Amino acid sequence: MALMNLITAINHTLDLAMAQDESVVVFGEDVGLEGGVFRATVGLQEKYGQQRCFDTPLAESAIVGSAIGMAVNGLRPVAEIQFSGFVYPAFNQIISHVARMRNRTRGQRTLPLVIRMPHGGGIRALEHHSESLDTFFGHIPGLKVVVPSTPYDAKGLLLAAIRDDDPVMFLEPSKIYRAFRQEVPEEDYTIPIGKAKVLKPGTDLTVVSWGAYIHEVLKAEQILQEEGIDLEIIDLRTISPIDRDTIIESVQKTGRFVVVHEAARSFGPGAELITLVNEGAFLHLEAPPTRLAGFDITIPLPRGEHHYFLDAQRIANGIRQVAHF
Amino acid sequence: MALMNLITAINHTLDLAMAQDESVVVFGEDVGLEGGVFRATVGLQEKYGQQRCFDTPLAESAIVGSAIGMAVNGLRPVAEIQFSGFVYPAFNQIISHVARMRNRTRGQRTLPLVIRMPHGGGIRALEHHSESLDTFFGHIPGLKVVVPSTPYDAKGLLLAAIRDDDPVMFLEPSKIYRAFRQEVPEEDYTIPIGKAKVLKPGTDLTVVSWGAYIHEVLKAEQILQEEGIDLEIIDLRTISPIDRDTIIESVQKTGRFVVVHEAARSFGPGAELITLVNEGAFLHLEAPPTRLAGFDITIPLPRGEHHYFLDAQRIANGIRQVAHF
Amino acid sequence: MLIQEYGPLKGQMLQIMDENGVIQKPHLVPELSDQEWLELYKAMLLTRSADNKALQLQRQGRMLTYAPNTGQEAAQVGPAAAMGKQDWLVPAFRELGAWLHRGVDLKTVYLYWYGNEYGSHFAEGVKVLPIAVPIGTQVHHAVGIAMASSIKGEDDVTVTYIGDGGTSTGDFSEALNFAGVFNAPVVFIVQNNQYAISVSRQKQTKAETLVQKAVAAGIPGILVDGNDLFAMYAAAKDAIDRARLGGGPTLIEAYTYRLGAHTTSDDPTKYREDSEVAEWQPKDPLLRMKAYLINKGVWSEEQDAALSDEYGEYALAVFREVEEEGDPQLEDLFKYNFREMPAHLREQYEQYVQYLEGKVK
Amino acid sequence: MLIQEYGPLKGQMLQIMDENGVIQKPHLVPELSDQEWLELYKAMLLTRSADNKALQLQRQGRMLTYAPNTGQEAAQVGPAAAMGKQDWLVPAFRELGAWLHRGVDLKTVYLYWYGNEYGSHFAEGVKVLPIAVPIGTQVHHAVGIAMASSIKGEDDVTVTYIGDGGTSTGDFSEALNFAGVFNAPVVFIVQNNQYAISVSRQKQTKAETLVQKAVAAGIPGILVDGNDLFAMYAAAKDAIDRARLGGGPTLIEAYTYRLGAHTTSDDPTKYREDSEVAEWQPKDPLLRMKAYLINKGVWSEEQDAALSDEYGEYALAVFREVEEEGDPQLEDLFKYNFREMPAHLREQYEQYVQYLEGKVK
Ligand SMILES: Cc1ncc(C[n+]2csc(CCOP(=O)(O)OP(=O)(O)O)c2C)c(N)n1
Ligand SMILES: Cc1ncc(C[n+]2csc(CCOP(=O)(O)OP(=O)(O)O)c2C)c(N)n1
Ligand SMILES: [Mg+2]
Ligand SMILES: [Mg+2]
Repeated sequence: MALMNLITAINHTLDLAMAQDESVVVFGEDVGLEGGVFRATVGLQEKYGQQRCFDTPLAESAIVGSAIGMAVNGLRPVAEIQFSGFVYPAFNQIISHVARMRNRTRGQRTLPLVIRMPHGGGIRALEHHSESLDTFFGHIPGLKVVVPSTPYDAKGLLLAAIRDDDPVMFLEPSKIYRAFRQEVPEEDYTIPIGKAKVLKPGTDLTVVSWGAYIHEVLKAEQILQEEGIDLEIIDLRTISPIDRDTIIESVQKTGRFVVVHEAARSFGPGAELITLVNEGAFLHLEAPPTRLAGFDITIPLPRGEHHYFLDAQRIANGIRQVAHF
Repeated sequence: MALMNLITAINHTLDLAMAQDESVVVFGEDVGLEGGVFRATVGLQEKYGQQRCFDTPLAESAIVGSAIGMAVNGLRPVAEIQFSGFVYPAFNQIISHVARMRNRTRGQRTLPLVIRMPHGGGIRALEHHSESLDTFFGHIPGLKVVVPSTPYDAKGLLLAAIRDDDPVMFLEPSKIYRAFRQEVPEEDYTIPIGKAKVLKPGTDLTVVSWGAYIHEVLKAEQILQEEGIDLEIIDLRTISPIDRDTIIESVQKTGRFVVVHEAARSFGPGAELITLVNEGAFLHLEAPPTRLAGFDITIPLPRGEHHYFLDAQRIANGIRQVAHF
Repeated sequence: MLIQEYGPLKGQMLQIMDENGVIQKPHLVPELSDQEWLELYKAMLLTRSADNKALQLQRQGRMLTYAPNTGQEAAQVGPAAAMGKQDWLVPAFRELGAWLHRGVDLKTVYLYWYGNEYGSHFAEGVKVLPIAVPIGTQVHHAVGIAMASSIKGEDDVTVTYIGDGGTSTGDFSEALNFAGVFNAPVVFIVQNNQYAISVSRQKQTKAETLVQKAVAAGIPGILVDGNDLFAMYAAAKDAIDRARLGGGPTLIEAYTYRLGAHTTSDDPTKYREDSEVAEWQPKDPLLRMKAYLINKGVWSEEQDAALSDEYGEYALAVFREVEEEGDPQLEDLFKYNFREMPAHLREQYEQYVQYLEGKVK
Repeated sequence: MLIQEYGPLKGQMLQIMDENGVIQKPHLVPELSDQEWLELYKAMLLTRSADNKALQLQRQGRMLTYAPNTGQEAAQVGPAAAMGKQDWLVPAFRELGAWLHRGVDLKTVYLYWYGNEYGSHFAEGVKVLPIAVPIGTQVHHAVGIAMASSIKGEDDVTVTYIGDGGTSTGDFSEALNFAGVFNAPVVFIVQNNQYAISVSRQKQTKAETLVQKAVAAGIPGILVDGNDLFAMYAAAKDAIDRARLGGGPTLIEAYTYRLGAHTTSDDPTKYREDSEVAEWQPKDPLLRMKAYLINKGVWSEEQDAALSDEYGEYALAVFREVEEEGDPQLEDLFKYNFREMPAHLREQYEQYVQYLEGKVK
C-alpha cells in the first residue's frame, strides 16, 4: 500500500496497465515528454518508450479518431483530452464512431478504448477549463461514463475501463486531483463499471452525487447529522449506465431523494436520476425528489465561480428543505 | 393565405426575412445553387444574389464559426446544417462561442444568428440522418432551441428566431417537411419563442410533445378519446427555455403527465420535463409522470427504424397505463 | 519514384494510358500480365454492373437510397489491386469497386444500401472498415490503424478514401498532419469527382489542385488521372510500397468524374450542364480499358456484352437473397451497443417485446 | 510584392533588420518616420513592462493564471500598427502587444487575467474580439467578420492570430479554405513561437514551415522574422493593403520564440534546454529595435530605463484599480446569457439571493 492522491493513483494505474499489457498505449497533448499538464502520465514515456506514450499535435478530433483506428487494429488506446472543455472538437468522433462502431458492425468491430479528461471546475482556472459533461456523454447510447471520487476508486475503475472491450469516458474531477491522499494497494484490482457505492447508510433521505461533489456532500452530512437528519449517501461512480437498483432500493427505504451535481441544472444529470426515482419509487416518495445543481449559466471566471459551485452549506440547506418537506 | 407544407413555409419565410432585412444572409452546403437538399432555400440565390445566399465548402465548424463572425459584424446569418447528424463538427463553435459570446463580453457582443437543421428520423434515411438533439442543445446555457410542428408555426417561429438578438437553434422535423399542407398567411407574424401551445384542452392527463411526434400524439388522442380518456395536449414548440408555467398549470389540473419524445430515453428531454413537473406539481400527481421515448440505442437503419419510432398505438398504450394507474 | 515528376506542385497529372486506350508512357506500365489486367478490367465491369443493378432496383422501389459510383471504377479497383493481402481499407462511402476487390461480398454491400446493419459486418478476415457517412471522419481511423501497425512493428499499410468535398473538412487536414508527424504507413486517396452533391470542385477550395493540400502536412502527393487504371495502380503501388518500407504517408488525388447522381435522392441536372457530363463520357475508365484489352487481343465486344449480362444477373440474384433475408431481428437492435446488454436496455427491449406480443394477441 | 520573394515555398524568410539592429534591406523599410518607429518601440516596451508586471503580481499571488508574451512583441505590435483604424482584430490569447495597440485598455486586459468577465468587454468602438481559449476557434470568426465586410461592401480588413500549435487544428485549415473560397479580406498571423505548451514545433507537423499550409487553401503566404518589427510591419501592411483592395486573404508566419513560460502554471525547464532559450535571448525584438533607435540617435539607454520604470509603475497602478474593483456583481453572472433573463434563470438567481441573505442574517 502507498499513499496516493487522485493524480498519482491515475499515474500508477496507467503504469500498471502498460506494464501488464503491451497493447495499452497512452497519448495526447503534452502527455509524452512533459507527462501531462496535470502530470497524470509522468514517467511513462521514459519507461515505455515513445511508441507507447507520446505527444500528439494539437487536434482533439484526430486524437480520438486515431484512437478509434488503433483500437480497431489491436491496441488498447488511452487518450487524454487536456481539459473537458476541449473535447468538443472530438464530439463528432465520439458520437458518430466511438459510441457506434460496435453496433454499426453488429459486434464485429469493438473499440476497447478509454478517453480520459479532467472534469469540472473549482480550480480557479480560465474559461473552458471547468466544464461538466455528464449529460452530454450520458445521453449518447453506446458509451460508458465513469467519474471516480477517490484515489482508490480511480485505480479500480480505470483498470476496469482499460480492460473493458467497450469505450469508456473517464472523467477525472480535477478539483480533487491533489486534494487528499489515500492508501491505494499496489496490486491489481478492478471496480465494476455500472455499480454505485453506498458510502453511508441512512434512513431519512437518499443523496446521490459523484466526483468532487461527493466530498461536499459528506461535509453536509456532518452538519445534518447534528440536526438529527440521517442521510444515505450514494456515490454514483458510473454516470452511464446508471446503477438504478441501488438508488431505487435506497429511495424505497428513505422516501426522500436529493441529487447533487455540478453540471448546469436544465437537462442535467439530476433530471435523469429524478426521473429514474419517479419510475422506480414513486409510491414511496414523501417529498419531491430534488436536484441541487449548477445554475443554467456559463461557468463564471474565477472571481465569480464560488457562486456557481455548491459547498457543504448550500447542500445542507437544500437537503434540509427536502427532509422537512 | 396560401397552402404550404413545412418546407415551403420555411422557404417562404426565409424569402420574407431576406426581403425585409438586408442583413439576413443564408448559407450552407448546397444551399445556394441547388436550393438545399430539402429545397428550403430554393430560389433565394437567384432572387438575392450570391452574396446573400451561397454555398459553402464542406465544413460545419467553419459554417457555424463564420456565422459567428458575420453576426459580430452586423449581419443576421441563417446557417443551414444539412442534417442534424452532421452538426457535431460544429459543437465546439456552438458550445464555446455561439452560446457564450454574449455572456463572455458582458452583453457587448451579441450573436443574432439562426442555425437551422432537419431534425429527427422516420424518413428511411442512411445512418446519421435521423438524430434528435434536443438534450444536447437544451443543456447548453445560452442557447434557445425551437422545434416547430406545423407550417404555420414554422413561419412564426422562424421569423421570431431571425429577429431574435440571441442565437437560436431551429430544428425542423424532416419527417413532416412534406407531410401535410396548411393555410399560411402571406403577411408578417411571429410566434414568441419560449411559449408552449395547448393544442387541446383536457381534464384527465397532460401530454407534452413537439415536432413530428405531436401528430402521432394527436392520433393517439383520438384512440383514447373513444375510451373516455380526455387528454390535454401541449406542443412544447420551444425546447429551451421551457415554458414551465403552461405545463405545470396543466398538470396541477390533470394530475397526470406523459412526455413523448423521439430522442433516446436516458438523459433525454423527457427527464427534464418530468423533473420540472416534480418541482412544480408534485402534490398534484396521481400517477408517476412518465416518458415515452426512444430506446437507448443508435437509431436503426431503415429496415429496423419502425421499431424505434413511436406510433399512435404505442403512444396510446403508454398513456393508457398512466391514465389507469 | 513517380512523386518526383508528379508531386503536388509539379502541375503534372500522371496518365499512362490515354483516353483512347493507348499507352503513352510504356516505361511506367506496372508489371502485370495481360491476363492480370483483364482480371482488373473484369473487376471494374462487375462494379459497373452491380452499380447499374442497384440503380435499377432503386427505381423499382426495392433498394433504398443508393450512391452510384459509375465513372470512378479505376480510382477504386486500381489501388485495391495494388494493396497487399494484409493491408487495410478504410472507405468513405462510394467505393464499391474497392470493397468488392478487397473481399467484401456484394451481398453485404447490398444489405447496406437496403438499410440493414449487417451491411457493415464483413466476412472474417476482411480488413475493411464500414462506410463512414459523416464526411471526413474515416481518415482519422485510417491513420490510427496505420499508427497501430507501426507501433506493433507490423508492415501492414492502410489505404483510405475521401471525396473532393471531404478535403474541406478540418478532419482531413488533421489526419494528413498526424500521418506526417507519426510517419504512418497510410495512403490517402482523394476521389476528386468534381462535385460534393451540387457544390463544384471550384467552389470547394481556391487551391488549384487537391493534391497540393499534402504540402500543408509536409507529406508527398501525386496527381493522377483517376480514370486510368494503369496510372491509379502505379501511383497506389508506389505509395503503398513506400509506406510499407517506412517511407510514411502519401496523398493521391484521383482526378475523375461522377457520371451519375450523387445518390438516388439527387437530381444533378439542377446544378450541372448535360454538356459537361457529355464531355466526360468518353473518358469513362471502362471504355478505355476495354479498348486497350481488345487492341491487345485478349478481349472482345462480344465477351464484354456477355460478361456484363452475367454480372447483371449475378447482382440480381444477390439482391434477391437480400430481399429474402428480410428485416433484422428485433434483438439485434439492442444487442450490439455493448458487449453485455446493460439492465436498462434489456428492460427496454423486454418491455417492447411484451408490447408487441400483447398487440399481436 | 513581398509574396513574390518570400512566398510559402521560397524557402526565404523576410528580414529587414538583422539581429544587431542593422537594416539589411533598406529598400523594404516601410515609410514611417523615425518618430513613428520610436512610438512603435514604445508600444513594445509598454507591452514588455505590462507583461513583467503581470508575472510579478502573479508570483505575489495577486494575479491569477497569466500567459506571458515576452519575445513576441514585434509580431504583435507590427501588424497592429499596420492596420487601419476601421480594421478588426481577432486574437488568440497571447497578443498583449496587439490588444494595447488596437485600443484595448490595459485595465481590461488585467481584469481578464484577474478572472473577471469584464476583461472581455472593451471600450466602445474597439473592434477587437475577446480572447478565444479553445485553440483554433477564433480564426473562423475572423473569416466571418471579413466575409461580412465584403457582403456589406465595406473595406475593413480583419487580422487574426493563432499559434504554431493552433495550425494543427482542423479549424485552422477550414478557415484558410473558407477565406480562399470567399476571397475574404483577412490576414492570418501564425505566431510560431516554437512551442505549444511542451510540444515543440517539430512535433506539431512534418511541414518544414507553417506558412506552407497556405498552399492547401490556394492562398498567398509569407514567412517573416517575427522578431523584426520592420519585417512584421511590412509584411502585414502588404497583406492588409492587398486584402483591402479585394486581393483576398494572406497567411503570415511570424517566426519567433516564447522566451517565458507557456503560462504561469507551466515550467518550461521540463521540456526545453536553457541553452535553447539562451540562443534566442539576443534575438529579442526589443533589444534589436532599441539598438536601431539608439544608433539613429533618437533614443538612449537612459531614456529607455526611465520609460520602462514609468510603464512598470503605470501597470502597477492599473492593476491596483483592478484589485480595488473587487468581484463582479452577482447579478452579472445571470444577466448576460440572453438579452432578457428567462424565467427559470431569474428564479435561480432570486433563490440564490434569498439563500445568501438568509445565510447572512
Ligand atoms: C460532415 C458531413 N456533412 C455533410 C454531409 C452530407 N453529405 C453527404 S455526401 C456530401 C458530399 C460529399 O462530397 P465528396 O466528399 O466530394 O464525396 P462524393 O459524394 O463526391 O463521393 C455531403 C455534403 C455528411 N455526410 N457529412
Ligand atoms: C482545443 C484546445 N485544446 C487544448 C487546449 C489547451 N492548450 C492551451 S494553450 C495550448 C498550446 C497552444 O499552443 P500554440 O497554438 O502554439 O500557442 P502558444 O501557447 O504558443 O501561444 C494548449 C494545448 C486548448 N486551449 N484548446
Ligand atoms: Mg465529390
Ligand atoms: Mg506556440
